[in-house]
Amino acid sequence: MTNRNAAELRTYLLVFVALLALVGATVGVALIDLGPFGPIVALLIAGVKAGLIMVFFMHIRKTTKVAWIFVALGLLWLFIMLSLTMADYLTRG
Amino acid sequence: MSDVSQIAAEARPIVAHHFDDVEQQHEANTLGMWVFLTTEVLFFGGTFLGYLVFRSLYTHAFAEASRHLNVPLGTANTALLLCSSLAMVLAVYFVRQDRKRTAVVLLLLTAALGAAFLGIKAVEWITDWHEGLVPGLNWLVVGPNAKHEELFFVLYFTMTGLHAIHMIIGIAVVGIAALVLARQQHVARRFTNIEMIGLYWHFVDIVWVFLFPLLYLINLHG
Amino acid sequence: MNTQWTLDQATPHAGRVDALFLFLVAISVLVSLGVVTMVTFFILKYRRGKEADRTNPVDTHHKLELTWTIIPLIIFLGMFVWAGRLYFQMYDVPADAMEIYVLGKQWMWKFQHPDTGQLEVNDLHVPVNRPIKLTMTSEDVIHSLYVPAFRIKTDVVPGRYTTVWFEASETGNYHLFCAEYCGTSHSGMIGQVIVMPEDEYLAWAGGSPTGSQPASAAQAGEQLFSKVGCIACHKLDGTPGVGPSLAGVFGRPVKLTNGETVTADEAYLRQSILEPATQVVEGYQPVMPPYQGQLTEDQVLQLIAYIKSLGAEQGGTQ
Amino acid sequence: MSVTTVPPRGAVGPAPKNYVNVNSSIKSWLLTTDHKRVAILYLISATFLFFLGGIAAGLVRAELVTPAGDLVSAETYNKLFTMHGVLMVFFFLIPIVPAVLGNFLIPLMIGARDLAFPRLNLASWYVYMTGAVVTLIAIFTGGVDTGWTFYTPFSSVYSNSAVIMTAIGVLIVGFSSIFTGLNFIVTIHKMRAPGLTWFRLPLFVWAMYATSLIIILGTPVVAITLVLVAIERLLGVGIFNPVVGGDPLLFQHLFWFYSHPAVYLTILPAMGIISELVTCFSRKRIFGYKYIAMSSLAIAAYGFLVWGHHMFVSGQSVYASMVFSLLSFMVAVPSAIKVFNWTATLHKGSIWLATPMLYALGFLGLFLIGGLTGLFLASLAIDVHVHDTYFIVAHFHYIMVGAVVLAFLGGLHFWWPKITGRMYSEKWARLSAVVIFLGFNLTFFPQFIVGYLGMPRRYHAYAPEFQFWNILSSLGSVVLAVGYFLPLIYLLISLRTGKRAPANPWGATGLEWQIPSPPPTYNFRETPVVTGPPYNYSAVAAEEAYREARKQEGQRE
Repeated sequence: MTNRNAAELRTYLLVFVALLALVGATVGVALIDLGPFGPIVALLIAGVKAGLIMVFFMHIRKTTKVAWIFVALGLLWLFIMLSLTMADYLTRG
Repeated sequence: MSDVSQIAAEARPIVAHHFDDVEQQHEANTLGMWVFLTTEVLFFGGTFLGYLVFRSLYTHAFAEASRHLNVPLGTANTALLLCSSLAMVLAVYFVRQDRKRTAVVLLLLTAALGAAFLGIKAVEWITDWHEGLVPGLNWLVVGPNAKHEELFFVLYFTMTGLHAIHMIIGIAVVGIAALVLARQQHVARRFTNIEMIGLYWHFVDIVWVFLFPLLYLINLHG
Repeated sequence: MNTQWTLDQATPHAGRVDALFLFLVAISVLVSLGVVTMVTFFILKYRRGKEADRTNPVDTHHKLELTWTIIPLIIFLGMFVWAGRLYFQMYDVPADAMEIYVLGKQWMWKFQHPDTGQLEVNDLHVPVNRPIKLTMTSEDVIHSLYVPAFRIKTDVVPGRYTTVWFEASETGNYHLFCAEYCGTSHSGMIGQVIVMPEDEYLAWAGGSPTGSQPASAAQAGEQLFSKVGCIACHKLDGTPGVGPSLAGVFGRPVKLTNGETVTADEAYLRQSILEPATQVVEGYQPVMPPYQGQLTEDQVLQLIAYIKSLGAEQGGTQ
Repeated sequence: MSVTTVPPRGAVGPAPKNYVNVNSSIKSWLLTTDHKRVAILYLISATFLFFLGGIAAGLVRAELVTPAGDLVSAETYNKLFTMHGVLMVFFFLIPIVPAVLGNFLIPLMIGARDLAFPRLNLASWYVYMTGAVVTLIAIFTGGVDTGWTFYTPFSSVYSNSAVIMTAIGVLIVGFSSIFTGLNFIVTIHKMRAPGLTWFRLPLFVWAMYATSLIIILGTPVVAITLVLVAIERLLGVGIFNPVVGGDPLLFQHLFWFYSHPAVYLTILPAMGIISELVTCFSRKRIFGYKYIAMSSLAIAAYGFLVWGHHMFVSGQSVYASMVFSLLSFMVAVPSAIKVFNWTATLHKGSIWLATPMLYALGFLGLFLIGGLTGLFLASLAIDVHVHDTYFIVAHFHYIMVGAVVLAFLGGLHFWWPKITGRMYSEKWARLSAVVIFLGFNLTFFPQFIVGYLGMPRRYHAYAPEFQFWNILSSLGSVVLAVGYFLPLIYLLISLRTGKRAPANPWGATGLEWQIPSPPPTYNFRETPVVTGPPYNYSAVAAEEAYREARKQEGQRE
């Protein structure tokens, strides 16, 4: 068990604890009435959790740069679909 | 230098005829998996678009409908999935270390935690059925917003159903992987395949990470 | 009627659309001729076996690439603005337009003239040189009201109103088609728009064959208003009851419980009748039962016609 | 592309057998993981489904000869045009160039032994066949009458035809498209030969890469849309159903988010083929290589921003329509750049009008008309008049049949010697190219006219004044049908009686022309090293070679 392996195991456990804490946080935040900011904060916390999983559990930093491009493309295209469709709904009045 | 080249030579994965070396093969498989996950992002994206449109149109009805959901069970499920993600990443780690027993145990633990998640999901759905919350088939909700609450539950069952299907596939694949590894002399030889299964599993976990607040936590402060 | 070679221009809008169309045809012919002649010239000049100077060919020329990117872009922007302006005119309805309710149903068109109470199927009689506003909805699938001679087309979507307006400048009979595929006899869901001089239209509208003046939509709406029980909560004399008073509400801004302020147009009234809980007026409880499924689209239109007529008589003492 | 060979890296056997005759058992074909064999499997199945869809089109055209709906009942007519739409779009146009020419050529063009995931490649063919079988069962056990667009609430509530079955069939074939796209992306990124940088790639590979991007980013959305329609049909309630507060326009947004990029999915590979043909048959480097490569990517990216132009009259908000109209005009610019660049490539070339070049020139003309009429549809005021009329039918047939099928036929003839090791009969090929070009224009140009005159689309019976143009169009469709049968015949005949093809019959410069025709299973004995940009032609040298060949012919007579 070289210290490099031990460090790797420790980071996994640390990230796991952070994720559990964030689950608690997201439920806690939902208890407070934040008005229109409620969903935004919820999504932010979920985004942080997703980021943690991708960086530490899915080792995205160690994979080829090309994989990063496709993660970005997927999110960007999702954003295109959501924003242009909402442009129709919000201006339909 | 990705992890695959650190594996001892005799346990390293076999190189297919059309690849030059194990490094290229591992990178190709990883890229292939990430591209597949991009398609999954857009596959679930369609339902998220439906959610976004109808939550903005019928905000009040969505808040009302979300009150029928069981938040403690949802929270437990989220925690369960995170545990299974930890078990999965540890399994991948031990496969790379060529430690067969630990890897197989962790894979079975991952599958078990996934099954527990589905168990809780089944409990939630059955109670939803008894409370008459299943749109179209058994919808007993009355009141001014009944129609739009039904829309919320169409989205709820579609999104969680789609996620459950992905969970079932994941559990089956992880189970089979555990059996294959059990009969393998050097588990590290299967490192690339196990890491791909890990990527898929973590992705399904990330989908739930977004589903949980959007479906369950709309209206706790109501 | 249009012939095999021509399509009537029965509205000023039609003329403007045709002008834009001819401009685009001209540009297309120009570009096509340009490219085709260039290609033919190159083939004739540089055909294999023909003597020609083929030394030091060029394979990149940034300035040329830039020109044939910028020039099309500028032409396209011109086309966009011209077409966009025409499109806007189609949806910006003049205030004095005569209102006609259109109901699309699997494989027929129903037209309701609110003020004269005339009900027509598949054929629509309209006066010439008057702006006509069509407020349309469907009782089942998506249809699309298309009058080629007027160059107008708008989908008729179930669950909401869509509007379009035209002002016919030529009398005559013009085709009316359903343009959105709607099932078995989609091709049978056709009719005619009969544009008549003003006096002929009034004669047609006034004296129906049985001589009795058909109940106007507003009158039919009034009977419905009490029969269906709206009168119980909505007073007519302007004083608020269980529900807000409807006298003079049409066209008036209304503040909702969620803080938004919306203008009470047809769509708002329809939504409030069918799904009241989604738009509760400030200061009132969401107790009104939804009428979705109990009232047909015709009845909703009659109620709206009646509510609109309230505004005119009561002088709006909100 | 001057090529030097690296010292061999594996055993060098005796004169290699080629991928066709190495093992002729049916099992070896059905369980093959050789990208070349999977391409052949796709070619056979997609061609069969093309002719099936063509028969449906023939019946539709026969019905439309007379204004009254007197050949078939309205119900059958609706099922026929739906069958034509579904089979052609999902089972022929989208897979044909990527799955046949792409599968066969990408490894050869980039110097690889196979695609990144050979087993996934075979799986994509089986998924394609499963989707085809499910869809054909749906079509022949009752048919589906929703049009290939499946608009709700008709498809989800009111239609009583096999909508769910067809939706599942199309969903399945969508996955075969995703598998192919994924395979191409990874192969092009990870398995290029040494020295083959991105800007030395043949433009066909660039086009395939852009196409794969669209497949990856678009197909999943139509998959979820079809699942939602199926759920809505089963539960009787869903997000597109207005009775429950759902919105039919949301279906159109989700559907067209994929289906407009899907039309770029078909034209981009065709453009890739044209870049190869124009350079080879004018013996010249491509004009503006980087501009063409980048406009492929621009079309792939931009194609996702314009879907709203299908909904100008659908009740979409006026402002959103303005935004989509502006973006739709922008997407026309990369296509214009390509056409101008191909034309400029002919300058100072040594132009050889062989059949593939005839198809390429036909493509240029018809894509020009198809593209320019697209501008009519992007202009809001005109689209309001011509939406859902035969003007639209003519526009997309000029692109789909005029441009894509002509380019595919051009590519098929160009690489036929490489794929089959046989030369086709040049005389018959040129004749059929001309017949197809004439038949096509006679079929679809009248539709522009009758469309602007106001004839709606998908009409079983129509107003009598439109009959003249419909007769012309139906006449044209007969000529076009004959035109399509000719290549089927003489290409099949060439398999037995065609002259043996040399490794490089056209003197082309791609890596695929450096290996024997048909190529051995493992493609390259040694991985080639690429040292220069593609299309290393010289018109001057070509002229001298041609004159030399003519002089020898003169002496031999």
